[in-house]
Amino acid sequence: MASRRLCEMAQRRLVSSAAAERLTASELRSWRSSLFSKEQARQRSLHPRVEKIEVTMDAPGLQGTLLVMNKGTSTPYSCARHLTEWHVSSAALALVDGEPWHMHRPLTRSCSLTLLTFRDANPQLVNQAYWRSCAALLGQVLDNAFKEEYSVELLKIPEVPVTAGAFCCDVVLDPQLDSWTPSEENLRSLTREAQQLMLKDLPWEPLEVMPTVALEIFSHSRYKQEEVEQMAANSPSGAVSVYRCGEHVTLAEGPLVARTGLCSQYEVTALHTLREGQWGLQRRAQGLSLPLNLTAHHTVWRKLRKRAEKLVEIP
Amino acid sequence: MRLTVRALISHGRVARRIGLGPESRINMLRNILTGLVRHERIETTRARADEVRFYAEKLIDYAKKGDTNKKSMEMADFWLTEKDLIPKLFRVLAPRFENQSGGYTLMARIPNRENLDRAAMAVLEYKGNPFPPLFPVKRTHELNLVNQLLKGYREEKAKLTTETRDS
Amino acid sequence: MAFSSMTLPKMLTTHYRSFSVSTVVTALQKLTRVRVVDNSSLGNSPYHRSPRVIHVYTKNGVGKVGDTVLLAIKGQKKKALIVGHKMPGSRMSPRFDSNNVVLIEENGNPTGTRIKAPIPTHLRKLEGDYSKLLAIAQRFV
Amino acid sequence: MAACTQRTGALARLIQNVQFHHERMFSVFSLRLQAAGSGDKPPTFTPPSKPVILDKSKPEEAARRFVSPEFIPPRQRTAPLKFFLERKDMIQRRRVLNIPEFYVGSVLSVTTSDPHASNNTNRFVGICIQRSGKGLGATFILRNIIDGQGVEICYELYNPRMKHIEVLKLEKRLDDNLMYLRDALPEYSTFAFDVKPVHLSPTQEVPVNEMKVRMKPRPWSKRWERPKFNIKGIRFDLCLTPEQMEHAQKWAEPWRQYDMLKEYDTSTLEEKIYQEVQAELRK
Amino acid sequence: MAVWTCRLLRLSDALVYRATAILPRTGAGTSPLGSVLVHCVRTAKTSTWWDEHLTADNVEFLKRDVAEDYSRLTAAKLNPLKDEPWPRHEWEEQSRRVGLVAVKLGMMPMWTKSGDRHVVTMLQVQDCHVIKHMPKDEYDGRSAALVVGAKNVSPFYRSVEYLEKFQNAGVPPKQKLTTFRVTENAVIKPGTPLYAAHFRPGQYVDITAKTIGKGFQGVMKRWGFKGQPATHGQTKTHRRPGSLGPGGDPAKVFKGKKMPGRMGNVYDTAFGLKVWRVNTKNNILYVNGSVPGHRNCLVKVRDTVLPRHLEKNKNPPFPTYFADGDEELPEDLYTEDMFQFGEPLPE
Repeated sequence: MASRRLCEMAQRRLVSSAAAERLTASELRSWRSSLFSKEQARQRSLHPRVEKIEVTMDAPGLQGTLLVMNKGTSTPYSCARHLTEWHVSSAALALVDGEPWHMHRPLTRSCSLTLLTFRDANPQLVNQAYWRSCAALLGQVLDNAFKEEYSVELLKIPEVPVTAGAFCCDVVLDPQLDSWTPSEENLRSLTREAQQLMLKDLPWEPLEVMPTVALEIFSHSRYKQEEVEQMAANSPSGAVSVYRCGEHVTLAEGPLVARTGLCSQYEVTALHTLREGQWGLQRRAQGLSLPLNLTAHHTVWRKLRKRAEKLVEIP
Repeated sequence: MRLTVRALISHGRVARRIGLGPESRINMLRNILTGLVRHERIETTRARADEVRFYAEKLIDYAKKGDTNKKSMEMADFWLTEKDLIPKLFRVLAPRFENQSGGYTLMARIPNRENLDRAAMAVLEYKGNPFPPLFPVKRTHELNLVNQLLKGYREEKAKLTTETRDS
Repeated sequence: MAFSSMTLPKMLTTHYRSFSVSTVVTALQKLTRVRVVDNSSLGNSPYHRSPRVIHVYTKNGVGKVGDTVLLAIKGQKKKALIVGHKMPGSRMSPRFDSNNVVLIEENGNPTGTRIKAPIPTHLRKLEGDYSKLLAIAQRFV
Repeated sequence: MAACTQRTGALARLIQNVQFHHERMFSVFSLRLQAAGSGDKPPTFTPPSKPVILDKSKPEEAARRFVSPEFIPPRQRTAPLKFFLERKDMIQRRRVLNIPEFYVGSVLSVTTSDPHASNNTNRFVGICIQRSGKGLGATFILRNIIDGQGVEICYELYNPRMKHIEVLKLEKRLDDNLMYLRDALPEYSTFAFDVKPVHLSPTQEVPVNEMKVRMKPRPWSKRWERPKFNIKGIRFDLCLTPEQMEHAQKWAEPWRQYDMLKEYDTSTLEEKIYQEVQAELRK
Repeated sequence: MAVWTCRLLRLSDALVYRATAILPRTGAGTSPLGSVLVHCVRTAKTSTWWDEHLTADNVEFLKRDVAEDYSRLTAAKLNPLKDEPWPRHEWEEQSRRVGLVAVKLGMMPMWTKSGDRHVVTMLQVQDCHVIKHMPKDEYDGRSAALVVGAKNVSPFYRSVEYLEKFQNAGVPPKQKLTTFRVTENAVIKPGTPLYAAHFRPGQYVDITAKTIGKGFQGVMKRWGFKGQPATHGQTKTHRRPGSLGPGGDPAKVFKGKKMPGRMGNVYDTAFGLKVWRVNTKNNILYVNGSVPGHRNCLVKVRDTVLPRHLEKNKNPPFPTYFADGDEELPEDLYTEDMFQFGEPLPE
C-alpha cells in the first residue's frame, strides 16, 4: 500500500519535472531565483527612459509633501528614503491611492502615497500583511530546514485572521516522514532558522509576472502550477505576484511587509498533522511573531505562545 | 499617607523636614500651593513638589464639599494666601474634578537645576489645565497586533468559560 | 518654714505635696523624700527635714513596692518597707500620688500600730516576712 | 432666695446619696460648695436624671451609637487582617464580659479577680481619667482618693482578670483626658464606693458635665495651660495671671489645625467597624 | 545587531516627534504630537514597560488572567501529592524539618489563665510553597536543602530567569526565597504548600529577618557605650567613644573595635521563641515576644536549634502538615495554659 502511494507520488513529481532534469532542493532554489532575476531584469528594461511622476505624501505630519520620483524605478521605499530614517525603518507597507502596495514594488503613475507602520491608528492592513509575511517566512524555513533526501512541498498559505492567535503554513512532507512527529527541540531549531533569517534583514522582492513565467518558475511542482493557474484566474489583470526572499521564491495572495528584519519576536510553536490530502499527508506549521517596536512582555508572550500551540481551524 | 518604605517604619511621621521649622514648612507649602492654584503648572524642587502634592489633592477634596462648608472655606482661606484664588478653587477646580476621586495632580521629573546647587527639579500640575501635555499621549490603539492577539485570546477564553459553565 | 508660707486650706496639710515631689521616673532611690503612712511617733512628729531614703536594699538601687529601704528620719537611721510609689507599676496594680513607706524594725515587725493609707494587695505576696505589718493595715486596694 | 433653697435641697439630696467616711472632709466639702454657690459661678451639679416618664412622652429615638475607641485602628500601615483578627478576639471576650459604654469622665466600678485579695475579688471605684491603647491592649485609668491618699489603677479592658465593669455615672467632661485631676483639689477626684448606679436610657444623649476644676498651687506635674493640652476644664483664672496665660500662647501652633497631613478621618472606618461588631455580637 | 537597530529606531522615533514639533510642515500645526514637552528616550531594547502597547482593557484582562492563573496554580497544589507522592517518613531524633516564610503582621497582648500578660508577634504564612529540592551533593555535600518561597508577586516586573525558578514547582512567582537545610527523611516535593499548622502551640522556633535599618549611628546607640558626662568641664565630649585602646605597645587599634557606623539592616535571629497559638484558618502564628524586622517584612521561621527546647519540639507534623491529610484541625490551636477569649472567666 505504502509502496503504491510512493510510486504515485513519484509519478506525480516526475510528470511535473518532465521538462527539466532532476534537481536537488538547493539547486532548484537557485534555479528559481535565477529565473526570478531574469524576469526582474526584463521588467526593468521596459522603462529605459527616465520618466518623472509626482508622489503626494499623505500621512500625519507630512501633508502637502510632494516628491518627484522616477516612473517604474522608484518604489515607496525610495520615497521613504527621501524622508527620515524613521520612515525607512518602520514603514512596513505602502498605500498607493488607497491600494496596498509592497514597499519595493515600483510606482507606475503619479499617485498619493501613505506609509503604513505597525503602530498606526488602524493597522489592520499591515497586520494582515505581517501575518502573511510571517507565514511566508515559516514556509521558507520549512523549505530549507530538511535534509536533501526529504522532499518538501509547500501548500498554499492559508489566510488567517490575526485574532486566530497564530499564523499557519500548510506543508506536505516526504512520505518517509509520515510517522515523524516533531519534538520541542525540532521546533526550536526551526525557530532558530527563522531568527537567523530575521537577523539577515532580507527584503521581500515583489514581482508581478504573467502566469506563463510563473509556471516556468514553478515547473518542478505540480501543486504550485495549479496554484498559479488558480491565482491567475482570480486576479483581474491575470498577473500573479511572486515574492523572493533570499533565494526562496514564493507566491502570495496579497502584499507582504518590506523585510524580514521587521519581525522581532518569532517562534514556531507547533507542527500539527492534518489529514491525508491529494498530495500526501498534510501538516500545518504554526507560529507566533510580533514586530519590532511592538514587542510583548515575557508574561504576555508566554500566554500568547501557549495559545498559538493550539491548532488553528480554517473554515 | 505616602507609600514609601520610610513611611512604613516612621511611626506615622511622614512629613518631610523642609524649611526652617514646622511653621516655616507650612508657610512654604502654602506659597507653593497658592502658586499652583494660580498657574496650574509650576516648577519647583522635587521634594517640595512631592510634599505639596498631597496638600494640593486634599485641598481639592475640601473644595468639592462646596463653599458653604465651613471647614473647607477655612482651609481654602488658610492655604491660598492670595484671596482672589478662593473663587477659582471653588468655581473652576472643584467642578473640574467632580467625577474624579483622587489623582488630581500630575508630577514629572525634569533635569536638575542649572544653578549652583543642581537641585533635582520637578513639574507639578493640576490635571485638565490648558497647557500642552507633559507626557506624550500614549499612542496605543486597540487594533495593533498585540491587542488583536489578546482580543482573540480573551474571546476564546470567554467562550471556554461559558461552555464549561453550560456543561 | 516653707510649708507654713503656703496658703493652703487646712485639710491639705495631710496631703502629700509637702512630702514628696521626687520625680516619677525611677520609683524610689537614694535621697527620695518619702511619706510615712503608719502611726508611729517617729514618722508623725514634725521635724524640719522630711524623711529621706539613704539606701535601697536591692541590686539595682531602685526600690519598688515590697522592697526595704533605709531612711534618715529625725536624725536617725531607720528601716522601712515601701508600700506604694508614684511611678506606675505593672498594669492592674495601683499607683499612688505619693511615695509611701511603713517603718519597720530590724526583724521586720512594724514600728507603728496602724497603717493609715491604703496599701496594694499584691504586697500580700510577702505574707511570710511581713505578716504583722499586713495585719495592721486598714485598707487594701 | 427661692433659687438658694432649691440649691440647698439639691445639695441635701446629694449628701444623702454620698456617704462620707471622713467627717472633716465632709464638712469642708459642703462648706466649699456653699462658698462656691455664693460666688459668681456655681459649679454645676447635674442632678440624677430620675424621670423616665419624660422619655415615654418623647418620640421614639434611635439608641446611641457607640464604638469603643479601641476598635478604631491607629493610623499606620499595618495589614488590615491584623486588626480584623484582634477584633475577633475582642468580640469573643465581649460576649463573656459585658464592657459597657463609658467615656473619660464617667464614674466606674471595676471588679477584678485578685489572688491576694480576700475572697479573690477586688472592687475599685473611680473616675476614668484616660483611655488609651488600641486593640486587645486597650487600657483605662481610674482615679479616686481613698483615706486622703490618691490612688490610680490602670486597667486592661481585655485582661481575663476583669470580672465586672459597672458604670455608676455615665457622663463626659470638657476634655478627653483628665490627667490634670492629679493637680486639682482632691474633692474633684473623691468618689464614694457605695453609690447606686445612675441609669441613663440608651436613647438619651450622654450628658456633658461642664464642671471646671480648681487646681492646687503650682508647680503642676505638667504645664496644663500650654495650648498643646487644650484643657478647657480648669479654672485658670484662679491660679494664673493674664500675663502667664498670654505667655503660654508662645507654644501655640495655630497652623497645626490646617495641616492636612495630620488629619485622620475615621468616620467611614468607624461606621464599618460598628456594623461588623454589632453583627458579630448579635450572633 | 537587532538591538542596535532597535535602539536607532527608538531614537529616530523620538526624533520624528521632535522634528514635527520644530519644523511644522504645512497642515501639521494641529498635530497632537507637536506639543511634546517631556520625552523619555529609551536606549536599551529590554527597557519597555510591560503594558506599553496594550489598551487599558487588555491590561485589566491580563492582570485578572494572572490572578486566575495564580489561584488555579494554588488550588491545584492544594492536593499536590496525589499523582506521585514522595515517601513520607516518621519523625526521629536528629530529624530536621523544613521551615516557613511568613509575613510579620504586628504585635498584640495575650494572657495566660493565671492572668500573666505576654506580648506575641503575629506572623502570617502567606502562599508559602516548597520551590525546589536540592539533594545533598547538589547543595553542599553535608545535608539536603529545600528552597521555600512566600508571598505571590506580579510577574510583570520580574525577569524571565527569576520566573523560570518557579515553573518546575508550578507555583506563582514569590517575593522571597530562602533555603532550609533538612535531613534526607524530611524532603518534600516541590510545589507542596506549607501552612501555619506546620508548627504547633508549645513548640519553640527561631526567627530570622532583616532588622530595621537605623542608618549611621554613634557608639552610644550602636553599641550601648556610656558616653561622657553632660557637664563638669566637658568640651565637645558627650557621646564620643573615648579611648580606642592602649597606645605605645600595640601601637594600633585592634580589629573588631566597636566604632560608629551603619546600624541595622542586617540579618538577625531571635532564638527560642515559644509558639503560643496557631490560627489554622488564616494561617497565623502567634510567637512569643518580639521578632526582628519591621512590620510586613518577610521572616524565616524554623524549629529552634537550642538544645534546651528540643524536648518540646518532639513529634511535630512530619515532614510537614498536609491539608489533605486525615488530621482535622480546629480553627485555633492554643497551648494549655493560654487564656482563650471566648471561654468563661477563670478564677
